[in-house]
Formats: sequence, structure tokens, C-alpha cells
Amino acid sequence: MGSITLNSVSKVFGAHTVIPSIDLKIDEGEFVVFVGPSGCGKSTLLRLIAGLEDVSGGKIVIDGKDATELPPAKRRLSMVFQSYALYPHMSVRSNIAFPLKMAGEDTSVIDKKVADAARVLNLTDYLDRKPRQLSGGQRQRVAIGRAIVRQPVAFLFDEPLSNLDAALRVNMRLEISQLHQQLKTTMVYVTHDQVEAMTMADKIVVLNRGNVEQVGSPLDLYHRPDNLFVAGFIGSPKMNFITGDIAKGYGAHTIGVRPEHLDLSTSAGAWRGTVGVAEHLGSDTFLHIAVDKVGTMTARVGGDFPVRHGDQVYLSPQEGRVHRFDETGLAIR
Amino acid sequence: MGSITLNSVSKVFGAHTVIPSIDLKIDEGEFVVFVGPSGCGKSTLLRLIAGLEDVSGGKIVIDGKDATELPPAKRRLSMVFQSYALYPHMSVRSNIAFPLKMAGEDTSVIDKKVADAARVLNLTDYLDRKPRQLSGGQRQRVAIGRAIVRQPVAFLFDEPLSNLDAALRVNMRLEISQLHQQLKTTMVYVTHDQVEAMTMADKIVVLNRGNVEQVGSPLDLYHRPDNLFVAGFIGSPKMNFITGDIAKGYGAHTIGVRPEHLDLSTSAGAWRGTVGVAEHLGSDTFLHIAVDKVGTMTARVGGDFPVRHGDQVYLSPQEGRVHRFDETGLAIR
Amino acid sequence: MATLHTRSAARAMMAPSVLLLLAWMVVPLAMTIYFSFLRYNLLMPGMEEWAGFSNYRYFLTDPAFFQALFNTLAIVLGVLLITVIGGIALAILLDQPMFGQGIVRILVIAPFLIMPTVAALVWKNMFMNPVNGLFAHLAKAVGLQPYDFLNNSPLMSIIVIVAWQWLPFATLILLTALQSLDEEQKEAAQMDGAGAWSRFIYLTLPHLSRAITVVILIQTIFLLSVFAEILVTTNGGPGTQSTNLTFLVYAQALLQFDVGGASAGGIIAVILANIVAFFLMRMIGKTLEA
Amino acid sequence: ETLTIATVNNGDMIRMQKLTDDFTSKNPDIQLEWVTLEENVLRQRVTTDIATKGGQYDVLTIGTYEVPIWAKQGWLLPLENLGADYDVDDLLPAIRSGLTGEDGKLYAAPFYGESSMVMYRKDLFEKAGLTMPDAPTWEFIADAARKITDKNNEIYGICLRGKAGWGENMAFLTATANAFGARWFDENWQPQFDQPEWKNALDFYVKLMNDAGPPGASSNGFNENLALFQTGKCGMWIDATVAASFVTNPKESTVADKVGFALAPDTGLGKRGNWLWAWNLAIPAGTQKQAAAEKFVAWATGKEYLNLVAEKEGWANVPPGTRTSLYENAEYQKAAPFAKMTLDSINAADPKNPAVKPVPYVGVQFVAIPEFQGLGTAVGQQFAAALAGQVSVDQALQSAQQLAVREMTKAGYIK
Amino acid sequence: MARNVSTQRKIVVTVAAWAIGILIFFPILWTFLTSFKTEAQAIASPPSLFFFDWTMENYHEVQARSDYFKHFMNSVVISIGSTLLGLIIAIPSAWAMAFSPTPKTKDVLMWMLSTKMMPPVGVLVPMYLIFRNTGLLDTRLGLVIVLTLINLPIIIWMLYTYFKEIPGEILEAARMDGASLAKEIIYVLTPMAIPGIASTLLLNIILAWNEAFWTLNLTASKAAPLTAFIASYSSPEGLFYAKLSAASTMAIAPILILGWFSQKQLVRGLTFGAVK
Ligand SMILES: Nc1ncnc2c1ncn2[C@@H]1O[C@H](COP(=O)(O)OP(=O)(O)OP(=O)(O)O)[C@@H](O)[C@H]1O
Ligand SMILES: Nc1ncnc2c1ncn2[C@@H]1O[C@H](COP(=O)(O)OP(=O)(O)OP(=O)(O)O)[C@@H](O)[C@H]1O
Ligand SMILES: [Mg+2]
Ligand SMILES: [Mg+2]
Repeated sequence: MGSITLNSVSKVFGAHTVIPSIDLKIDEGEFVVFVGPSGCGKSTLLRLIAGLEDVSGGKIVIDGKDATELPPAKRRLSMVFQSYALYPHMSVRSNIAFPLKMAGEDTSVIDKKVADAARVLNLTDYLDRKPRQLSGGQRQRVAIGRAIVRQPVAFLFDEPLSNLDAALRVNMRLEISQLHQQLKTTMVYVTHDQVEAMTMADKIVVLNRGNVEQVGSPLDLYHRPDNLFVAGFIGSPKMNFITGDIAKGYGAHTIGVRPEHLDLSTSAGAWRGTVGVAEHLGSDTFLHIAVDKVGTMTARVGGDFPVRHGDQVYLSPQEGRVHRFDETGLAIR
Repeated sequence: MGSITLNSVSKVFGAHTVIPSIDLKIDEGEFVVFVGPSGCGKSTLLRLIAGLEDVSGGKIVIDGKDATELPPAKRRLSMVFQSYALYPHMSVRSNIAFPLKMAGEDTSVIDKKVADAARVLNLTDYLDRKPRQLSGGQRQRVAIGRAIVRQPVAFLFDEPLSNLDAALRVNMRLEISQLHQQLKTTMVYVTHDQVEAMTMADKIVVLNRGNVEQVGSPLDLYHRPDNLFVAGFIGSPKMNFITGDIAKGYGAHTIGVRPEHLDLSTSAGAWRGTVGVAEHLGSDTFLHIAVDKVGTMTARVGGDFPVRHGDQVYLSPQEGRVHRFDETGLAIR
Repeated sequence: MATLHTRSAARAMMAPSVLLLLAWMVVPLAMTIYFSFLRYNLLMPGMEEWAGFSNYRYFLTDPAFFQALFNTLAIVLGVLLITVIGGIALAILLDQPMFGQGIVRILVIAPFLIMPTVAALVWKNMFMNPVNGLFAHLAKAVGLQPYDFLNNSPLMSIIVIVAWQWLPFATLILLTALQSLDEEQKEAAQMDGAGAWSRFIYLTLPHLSRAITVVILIQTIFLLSVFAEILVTTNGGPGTQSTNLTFLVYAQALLQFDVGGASAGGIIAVILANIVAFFLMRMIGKTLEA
Repeated sequence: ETLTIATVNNGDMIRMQKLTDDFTSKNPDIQLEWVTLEENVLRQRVTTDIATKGGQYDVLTIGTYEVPIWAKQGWLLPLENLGADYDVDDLLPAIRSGLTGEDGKLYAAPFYGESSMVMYRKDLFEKAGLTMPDAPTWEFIADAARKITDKNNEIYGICLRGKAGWGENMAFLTATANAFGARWFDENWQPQFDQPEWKNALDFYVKLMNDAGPPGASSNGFNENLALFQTGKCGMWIDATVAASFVTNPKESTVADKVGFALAPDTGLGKRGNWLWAWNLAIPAGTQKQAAAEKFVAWATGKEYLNLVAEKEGWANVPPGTRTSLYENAEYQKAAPFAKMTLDSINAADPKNPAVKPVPYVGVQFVAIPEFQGLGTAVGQQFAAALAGQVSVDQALQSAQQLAVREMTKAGYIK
Repeated sequence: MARNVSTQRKIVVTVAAWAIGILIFFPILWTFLTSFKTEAQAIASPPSLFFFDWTMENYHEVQARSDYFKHFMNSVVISIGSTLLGLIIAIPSAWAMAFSPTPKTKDVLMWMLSTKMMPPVGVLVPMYLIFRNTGLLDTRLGLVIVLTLINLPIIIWMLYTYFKEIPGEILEAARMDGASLAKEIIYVLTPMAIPGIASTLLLNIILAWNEAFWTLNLTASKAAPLTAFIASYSSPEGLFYAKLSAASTMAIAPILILGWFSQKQLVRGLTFGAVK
């Protein structure tokens, strides 16, 4: 129970092909994150799984049964929306109870399940409030509460944290991870924030223009990106790319080095450059360095690294941390 | 030209004192950032400077002249709003030209200045579009364009990046910094994002409940916070605070250690704990560690640090990196 | 948001209202078209006979027809002009901070709630009457000859009465629109050195354009068929100076009881209304999309 | 059983409405539902209903104009069971003949009848040194009106109808035109507005009203003029005889004791400009409640009712102009100084030969053909415009002629 | 614009606004005052505003002449009935337009509105015949049907604009939660749109209350609402200003009071989604 399989699923809006054809297998109990730039079709894919849109082609199998033609209500999936989509006129209790009520459960059963969900999510004290009387994080939890009471086959999340402020986002991220560990239900999670993707996922699906670029565990993608797109998308600050002669020296069309994999020295190194903007975060400093013949590269150094705007520095990529790509952008391993 | 001085400025809304009394000096050409939690009065302070609100007491001196009673239009300041406040029915060109038109400039002068501003901001191709046809970053730039054409005494920014997505935010942050280096005009910048504050500011003003908690350079605040509030607010992830006996051992009521200043070992160290959630970002890993008798502490380790959920680890604060605070929360130096 | 399920459901749910309105439009319309080709006078039953286009010919050659056409447009445009301009001015006034705003709003809303017949009766008898009306008393008080509004400027008087009834509507829509103007935009303009008048021209007016189109659309729908006000006050006269199309059709239908002629007139009015509607919809369509 | 009665909102009808207790106590099984409407609205409602056989009303209030037309269509039930004591022969012959169909049956019972006459202010005449003859000429009236007029004190020499409508200004103007020798149609149904008689009449009227009329005269109908006269603003008023009881009623009129009466004026051509009209109760053919309706009609137009009103409201308020016996009643003559003048006026009207020249139609102040409502109103609009000064008299007559030719051609009178 | 507004300016604005407000309201106020005068005082020159002998005579007279309460009840039943019926038909329709729009939706909406441009007199006779044949003449039901049809386009349009402001995600959430379409509309959409529905309701009650053509022409007595009541006062014989004023006051008072008490909703209702 809980596996979801997409067989050459495609989606066309009018004349506009949003998803050409996707094959994907989500295993039971997995936490799968869809990432990709804005407009790449993440939400569309999720909504196809939910049944909120009709597929233009292909098959969706949920929990072993063909669900392609099923209406959303019959797919036994729960969804948490970006805007939470709480029912504003209902109390928290009624919000959480709503799916059960629709399923025609007994009042006593409903009460028990709502109480359980509220306990898990620390919402017991707020059950009689209306959504507008809650903070962002609490609303978020109510949305999750509404999703979990039904014990669905899988949860679908569409950028559930993007409306929260930074601090809260960190907390809720942890809470959702813990929830997954507790419930062990399949979760499909859409985000464009790669920090969320890295920290939460068992498996990341990187999408680009409706195509799957790579599927793998977070560290897999970080360490072994299949192509330029994934290499550039995963990791912050972005990987530095170098083409031309230097890359040729490595036997590649393009090479990439992450800012944290560049060693800096004031005396000697592979490439020479001039320090431009220095961003001091305290713990680290990001140096934007104008490297001769290459362009601007970003390097991460410790918070106390003693350079200033205009200084000359030397950069060397760390051993074995250089990624190589061919002309088509594919990784050379 | 370009200095702004606040002399015991206060602001009361009805019965609610938002700013008790603030003294502040902003030097010419400086990039000053106001940070603080939501509702602490950052926007109010900026709007007082702009003249969009009347002060309840005190004096505002701009460019050497008392501006307390001047209407906004006469203060020769430019403001970039959080919502950009572009005029939706005007083209980009007219938006940027608007302040000049109001000032009664000649058409030829206007055209030239608009073209210049557009070039600086890479907007030349979009001059005939309407704001709604632009992306967030481009709108942002139009708002800045509207601010710079007038060559104001100073720029005021109220959370200009908070509506942008993460990637764009990083870019625009750099662009504004570069603009400042180019124009050398005084800038006053409000944000609640401390990464922005750290990376952009010459001087950070930390506000809390309408009071200035500390004023100083970003690294000053990072390394030498005056009090618990500043210590907790600056730095990400947040500083770990420890009270009780351990703190007493350091001769303080509370001690604070930043996650990046904790050394981890699997064999020995000052405090023992169990690894909880581990957040792998690739470059780094944040470990949430349940430390005996202290609670959860966060530690930052390298991306490859070999621990897993449930492992026992030892933590030791780095030499000289422990911050000490007395009962009132003031730093002990 | 759209799957096969929801789309077919949507069609089913649209059906009742579409069918009802279709019936409401088609059944009487079909009968009207049929009657319009008959020689059919209510007062002479049993004499119905096929009349071809003669009813249309008579209606279109009615000496009052072009005047009625003109008057119809004059009423629509005149009232729109007064209510839109007055509405903007009033909305701006009411948007300012003041004491007792709620009560002023109540006062201003009131005319919209009044039955057209009552409004017309009150204006005609108690205000515009040249002997006993309040205006006459006022004129006499300042030593002027009372002006006979309904006889000397019948169309203008009707426009004033109708505008009085619709002014609240325009004011309230525009006021609400005004209040939705982004505060930051106003502040930005202030920072940019725009004075009150510039802010009005460059900011407020463009912001109101959508609300103005809605006012125009709704009012036009109602103004094209202004009737009670004319019937009560001037009866279309003197002469045909305040006869509009609706009133002309009325005269055919309920004075001459010439059902055939009235039907032809009705059809012509429908066609003309739809021409107006067509232009209106195109104009509105554009603003409403944006 | 509930009777739905459509009636006009005139004073006598409203009085009847208030007195219905008398009827319902005598006929406890009959309830009355009143639909009181303004004259024009009433006519529209009732005509639509009866022509489409809507059957919403059981008793109708209709005028002398409609009765023959509707009776001919078979829309009205003949009134044959009004009861033994109804005394049909007591009805004034002039009135009764207008309500009798070609088959000699009565199709409507008159509730009140009227002609027109001159009402004038004795005090003002005295002040101006004038004496009103019993049968004045138009020349005298015009002269007197101009003399009495004192616009600064809001005294207008003469108030005449100006409001457009076949039953409003056209009633007055048609009757007046008769006195000027004009007619609507010649024997071949050719409209006659291009003839000099009409021009004389209309010129005379417009000039007189401009010199001696109240402002806004072109929107004055019966009610407006009544209000003006009652408040002492008119020196003379030529209108329906029923007005007499209102202007002499001290409760409503500030000039009640100063009113004199005279016959409608002539121009020496042999016809006086007085009309003949009655509001009548009729029973539509579609009713299910004929018996009850007849009972009601008999009650409302019977002799008993007159006594009832006299008892409750005084003799002066009795609906006039229907019964010979009323005018023989000494008490009535005493209470109503205008009684004789009313009777004379009614008797002086001749619907069969209204104009100096021969005409193909019946009716003094109207032409009893169905098309007249529309046509009369359209012409009335033109004349009102002339009165308001919006068009000249010549233009108005020209338009009227065109309109009439058009309508009559359309209706098939002119081949 | 949070700069302090000087009290002086506020006073000037207040005076101006009150003056204009009273000016606009004056005809109604005058009618109200006149209804308490005697007929003679009503046309006295110069007229007096407040200083006359207040009398209830006109109201007695009006009540004696016609059964105000009957007309009032008819007005209430007809306007509320037609509005409710309209809502029941319009809600699903507006749902479909707002949440399952097709390229034709806008056209359909505009077409619906254009049905309102048909001059009613033109189709009076056909309607009368239809009503006669179906026995609906002079029935409340008949009027409810006609007024529903007349106001339906406006109701649909208003609801459509309100519904469009409701985020589609919430309805999708309900769908995910297992709600059928009917339940989605009943449990989620309708309660969320209550303010909008209330405004629609209010505005349409007012429009129905004041509708004077069909209500007058399709009724005789049983179903006649206040518009018919007032039609008997438009120009009776004799002095009538005071009586007319009393009747007018009685005819408009209920809706005026309703409008005032719910002016917030009314204002919302009037805005037709013109304002975002
Ligand atoms: N109903 C629709 N009709 C037409 N095009 C659509 C529709 N919904 C989405 N699209 C298009 O499909 C593409 C993918 O949209 P989608 O919402 O799935 O992107 P996304 O990856 O979720 O982006 P974001 O991160 O901004 O949410 C976009 O180009 C969008 O314009
Ligand atoms: N016009 C006003 N009337 C009353 N109180 C106000 C007004 N404007 C702001 N406040 C109050 O003043 C305090 C400070 O508001 P301010 O907008 O300056 O906060 P901020 O620091 O900008 O917060 P944020 O980060 O959320 O923008 C808040 O408590 C707010 O509620
Ligand atoms: Mg999305
Ligand atoms: Mg703020």
C-alpha cells in the first residue's frame, strides 16, 4: 500500500505541452520531493496524481490499482496546499473532521480521530478557533491535520512552507520530517527551495520543463549530478562552471566546482583573481572573485578569512571535487 | 550631503507607543540596515524619515537641515516600497519618468535620465511594458529606477526583496550592493532577513520594540553582540544558549555558542548528546543534538561528517568563542 | 481545476439558468416577432391579419421615432455624465476623514432605495411644479420668475431626476474602488513629488477606470429602458420632447393598444439595445479582463 | 365571494370605497377587493385585461368613451337584473343614451355624470368691475381673464387644461373647437387640422393662456387646476361640473364661498364648448360572479346610495349628474348651488351632433373610435408643446394633421 | 497618508459632506415632513420646514383608503421569494462560471446581462397572454417567477464576481477530502460566500421591491404590491400633496430602513466585483 506509479504520463494545456512524458515510481513509505525552477510543471504533476487535472496520456497507478480515471475523492490521497486552503468558516475541529464527515464516519469515531490528530500536531488547545485566529505555523498544522485524519494512501504537499517566514519554515520543516518518521506514509512534496529538498527528501526528483532530469537521494544529487542542470540547481551558493581551455585541461567541455570546494590562498594556487563583493555572514564569507580569463567565481571561506575588496587571491579546486561535463551537458564519470 | 540624524525621535499611535525615543546618526554614503523582529517598528522609523508619518516628538535632520516639518516631497528622499508601489497603468518608462515629470523637467531631460537609469538597471528592453508584464525582479528594478532618476539625498528601502523568491533575492541583493558602490548615495534599508542585513550593510541597527539594541558593523554584531537579543538575532542557525550550572562555570548567567563554533567528536568533549535530526545540505550538515541536562543544541559540521540518527557524540565549544551574559541579558566582556 | 467530471457537472449546473433565461428571452420574443407581422389591435379583436412589414414601416416612419432615438441616447449619456462626474467628486469627498461619515453615507444612499414612481412623483409635484413646487417657492423668495422645468426643459428635468436616483450607486461603487487604492502607491507618488491634483489625474483616475466601466455598464442597462419617470412627469411631452424608445413603444402598446405596432417597436428597441450592448460589452470586456 | 372592482382614484369613487360597509352588511356573503388606480393606469390595466380575456376584474369603472366600443365587441354584460327598485328611467337621458347599446340594452350604469362649465371667482370679478353672464361668450371670457390676472399676487385669470392626453387637454380642446366651428374629421374621415377653424381655436387658446394662464399650464390637468383654483390662484376655470362640489367644499377650498358658475362659453356659432362624460360601472363578460357584481352595481348607482352619501357626507357630496330625481330634490338644490347649472350643461351637450359641421362620429369631446386614445394623445402632445411654446401653433397643427392622416390611413379609414 | 489631518480641514470636509448629503437626501426628507402637514400647509407659500401643526391625518386617510398591510406583505413575499428562488438557480450557475470557466463563459455572462435590455412594454401582451393561460395573473407566484427571471442575470453576475474571489484551492481541498460536488457547494462554497450572497440578496430585494412595471401590469388586487398601492395616489382629485407624501413614505420606508440597517452589505453588493 502507498506506492504510486506514473506510466508515460503527459499533460497538454491547449497547444502548450507542459509535461511531455514522465515515468516515475514512488515506493511505499518514501518521502519524495519534486524540485525544479518555477513553471517546470511540479504542481501540474502533483495535481495529475491528485486527480485535480485529467492526464492527456499515460496511466497513473496508485496502490496497485489504475487510478487514471478516478475522481480525486476516490483516490484516497490527502493534499496540503500552498495556501493551506483551510475552510475559513469552520473551526479547526470541523476543518480536521471534514474529510471524515464526507466519508460518513460516526460522530464518535470522528471525535476520536480528530482528538488524536490534534494531539499529534499540538493543536488540542486550538480546536475551537477559526483559521483566521491562528498563526501561519498553526494553520499549516491544521492543513496537515486535515490530511492525516483520513489515513490516506499518500500525502501530497504543494510548497506548503513557502508562505511562512524563514524561522518558522525551519521549524515546520523539522516537524514534517518527524511526522513522516512517525507515520511512515508515502509523501510527495513539491518545493522550489532546494534546502527543503535536500534536508527532507528520501528521494529527490529534479524536473525541468516537464522532464525528469535526475532521480536520486539528496547526497547523490549533490555529489554525483547527472548533468549541468542538476549540478547547477542543487547546492547553494551555486556551483561555479568553467568552460574553455581550463575545462579542456580536465578532458571535459565544462567543469564545475562548488564554492565550498575551492581552497583559497593569498600566495599560490591554480587560478588567480581579484576579490570583488564579499558577503560576510559571520560564520562564513562568500567571496565573489573575478578570476582572470574565467569570470566571476564564488568561493566560500571561513568567517574570519582575512581578505578585503580588491585583494589578489589564488584559488584551487579540491582534489576529486571537480565535476566534468560533455558538450551536451551530461556528466562524464 | 546625504546625512540623516534623528534626535530623540518618538512615535505614538493613539495610546500605543511604537517608538519610545531613538537617537541615530546615518553618515553620508553609508548603507544602513534596520533589522529586528516583525512589529518592532522598522517600517515606522523609515516612514518617519520619509515624512509619511509625523513624528510625535524629537527632530529629524536631513542633509544638515531640520526636516521634521517638511512634507515628503520636499525631503528629496526616494523610497522603494515592499510592494514596489508601481503605477499599474503606466508603462515602465512613465513609471520611471514620473518623479521627473512632477518636478517639471523638460521632456528631453527626462528622456535622457530615464534612458540612463534603464541602462544602469538593464531595463532598456522593457521600457514600454506595463508593470504586470514584468517578473518580480524586473518590477523591483523599475521601483529602484524610479528612485534613482531623481538623484535623491538618500534612498529608503522597505523590505524590497521580501516578495521575491530565494534565487532572485540573492541576485537582487548583489545588484543593490553594486548600485550602492556605484552611486555612493546614502541608503537606509529595512529587512527582517538577517542574511540580507549581514551581507549588505555598512552599519546594522538592531531594533527591538522600538528601541535600538545595538548599532555596529555586521561582523561587530556577529562577534561582539551587546546583549542576548542581538546574539540570538544575528547568525544562522541561531546561537545555542545555555543557562544554569554550566553557565555558572563560565562566570555568567547565560552563555551562548554558535553552531559553527561547536567542535564535535565521537569520543570525548565537554558535553555529551544524542544525534536527532540531521539536515544534510551537501556542503554542510546541521545536527540537532539532544544534550544531556541542556536540551537540544544545533551544531554545524562538514557535509561528510560521519554520524547518523541516534549516535552518541561529544560537543566542545571552541576556545574564545563563548559569549557570556549576565542576568539582565547584557554581555559580559 | 478542470477535469472531465467538473466540466460536465458545470454544464449541468449552468443549464437551469441558461435555459430559463433562454425561455424568458425566446418565448415572448418569438411571440413578439410573430405579432409584429400582424395587424393586431387589442381593441378590435378578430381582425388580425398578416401585415408584412407594415408595422415596422409605420414605427420607423413615426415622426417621433428619431426624436425618441435621440432622447434615449441623451438620457443615457446625460445621466452617465452626471453620475460619473458627480460620483467621483462625491466619492473623493466622502473618502476624506470627517465626523459622522456613516450618517452621511446613509443620506447619500437613500435615493437609490426609492421606487422610481415615487421619486418621479415627488420631484414633479413637490419640487418642479412651477406653482406649488419648492423650486418655485425658492425662485419667488429671491424675486425670480419660477421656472417651469418639466415644460421648458423636459428632457433635462428627467435626466436630473434619474441622475438623482443613480448618483448613489455611482458614488458608492467609486467610493469602494477609491478605498481599494493601494496606500503605498499614494505614498510613492507623494515621495515622487506629486501634488493632490497630479495624484488624482495620474493615480486615482486610472485606478477608478474599472469601477467606472462597471458603473457605465450597469447603469446603461437600466437607463436604456427608463420609463416610469417619463410616464409620471411629462408623459413624453411636451410634443415628443421627452419621449424615448421605451415610451414610444408604450404609447403604441397601451394607448393605442396596437399590439402589432408595439411588437414591431419592441423588436426595433431590442435590436438597438443590442447594438448598444455590443459596443458596451466590447468596451467593458477589455477593462474587465485586465 | 369576492368581487374585484377596478376603479379610478377620483373623489367620488374613494368616497364610495369608504362607504362599502353599507353594502357588505347588506350582502354578508360578498367581499370587495378594490383596485384603485390613476385614470390612465386604470384604463391600460382594464383594457389589456378585458381584451385578452384575463378575467381579473368583476366590476370595471369605465368612461362614456369605452362603453359603446366595448359593448360592440361583446366585452360587457348587459345590465338586466339591477333590481326592481333601480328605476332605470330615472337616469338622465343624455347620459343614459351614451350607455345603451344598439340592441337597446344598458351596458353600464352611470356612477356620476358631468359636463363642463365655467367656475369663477365672484370676488375677483367684483373687484374688476365685471359681471359674468349666465351664458358667456369666449370673447368675454378672454377679456375678463386678462383683466383679472395679477401675476405678482399669483392670481391667474384663467386656468385651462394643458396636460397632454386624449382625456385631458384634448377633452377640453375638442369641446372648445366645437364651439369654434371646428371638427376632427369630415364625412370621409379626412382630418381637419389644416382648416382655419382649428387654427382660430388653438391660437385663441394659446394666446389666452400665455396672457392670463398660470405658469406650467401645459402640464396642468384636472387635478392640478383644481388645486390651483382651490388655493385661490385662478380667476376662472372651465372644467368638469363635478369640480363644483370640490371648490365649494370649505374643508378643502379656501374660496368655497366665492365661487360662481356659468355655462361653458360659445362663439355664437350655435355650439357651446361643453362636453359630456360619465364614469360608469360595468361588468366584464369574463366574470364568474355576475350576480354579485350586478348587486354591487345596483347598490353603487342606485337611489339609495345617493341618500346614503347625503346622510353621511351631506348632500353637496352626492355623486351628481346621473338621476333626474336628484335634481328635483329640494335639499340637494339647496346644498348644491351648482345643481341647476350642472343639469343645464349636461342637457346642452349633444354627442350625436357635436360640431357645427356634420361629422361621421359620435362624441362631444372625443371621437368614439378605438384609435382615438392613441391619436388623441399624440395630437394632445403637439398642442401641449404649442402651449409650452416649444413649437408654433402652425407647426403643431401641421404635425397633428400629419399624425392623424397617418393613423387613419393605417387604421383603414382613409382608403 | 498617515500624516495628521488638521482638525480644521476635517471640519471643512465634514461641513461640505453633510451639506451635500442633506441636499441629496432632501427630497426624501421633504416628502417625509410633508406627510405630516395638512393639504393646505403642504402647498402653503412660503413653505415651512418644521414649524407646522404635525398631523397624522394623512396616514389615517391613506390607511382608510387602501389596505397598506396587504400590499406590504405582497411586496415582502414577492421580493424575498424571487430573490431566494433566483439564488437557488444562480448559485450552481455562478459556481460553474467561476470555477469551470470555458472560453465562452464571458460571452454567456454578457448575453445574460443583455437580456435585461429588452424593453418590457414590448413584450407585455405576449406575457399577459402567457400568464392568463397559465393562471398566473394576479398571483404572487407569477410575480415571483417574473422578477426572478428579470433579476437572474444580475444575481448570477454578482455571485460570479464573488465566487471568483474565493481561491479555487479550497474547493479542490474539499474535493480531495472526498466531498461530492453538491457537498462542495453546500458545505464549503456557500458558507464562504455568505457575505457576497447576503449582498446579492439585499440588492435584489431592493430591485424587486421597486420594480414597477410587471408588478403593476400583472396584478389586480390579490398579489398587488406597494407599487400598485402608490399608483392610486399619483394624481387623484383635489389636493393630494400631503396624502401622496404619506403614501410615498409608507411605500419606501420599509426598504429604506432595510437598506440603512444593512448598508455595509449593500455597499458591497453594489460593487459588482468592480473593485479588487
Ligand atoms: N490551467 C492551465 N492552463 C494553461 N497553462 C497552465 C495551466 N496550469 C499551468 N499551466 C502552465 O504549465 C506550466 C507548469 O505550471 P506549474 O504550475 O506546474 O509550474 P510549477 O512548477 O508548479 O511552478 P511554480 O514553482 O511557480 O509553482 C506553466 O508554464 C504554466 O503556465
Ligand atoms: N497606523 C498605525 N496605527 C496604529 N498602530 C500602528 C500603525 N502602523 C504601525 N502600527 C504598529 O506599530 C508597530 C510597528 O509597526 P511597523 O510596521 O513599524 O513594524 P515593522 O518592524 O515594520 O514590522 P514588519 O517586519 O512586520 O514589517 C506594530 O505594532 C504596529 O501594529
Ligand atoms: Mg506550483
Ligand atoms: Mg514593515
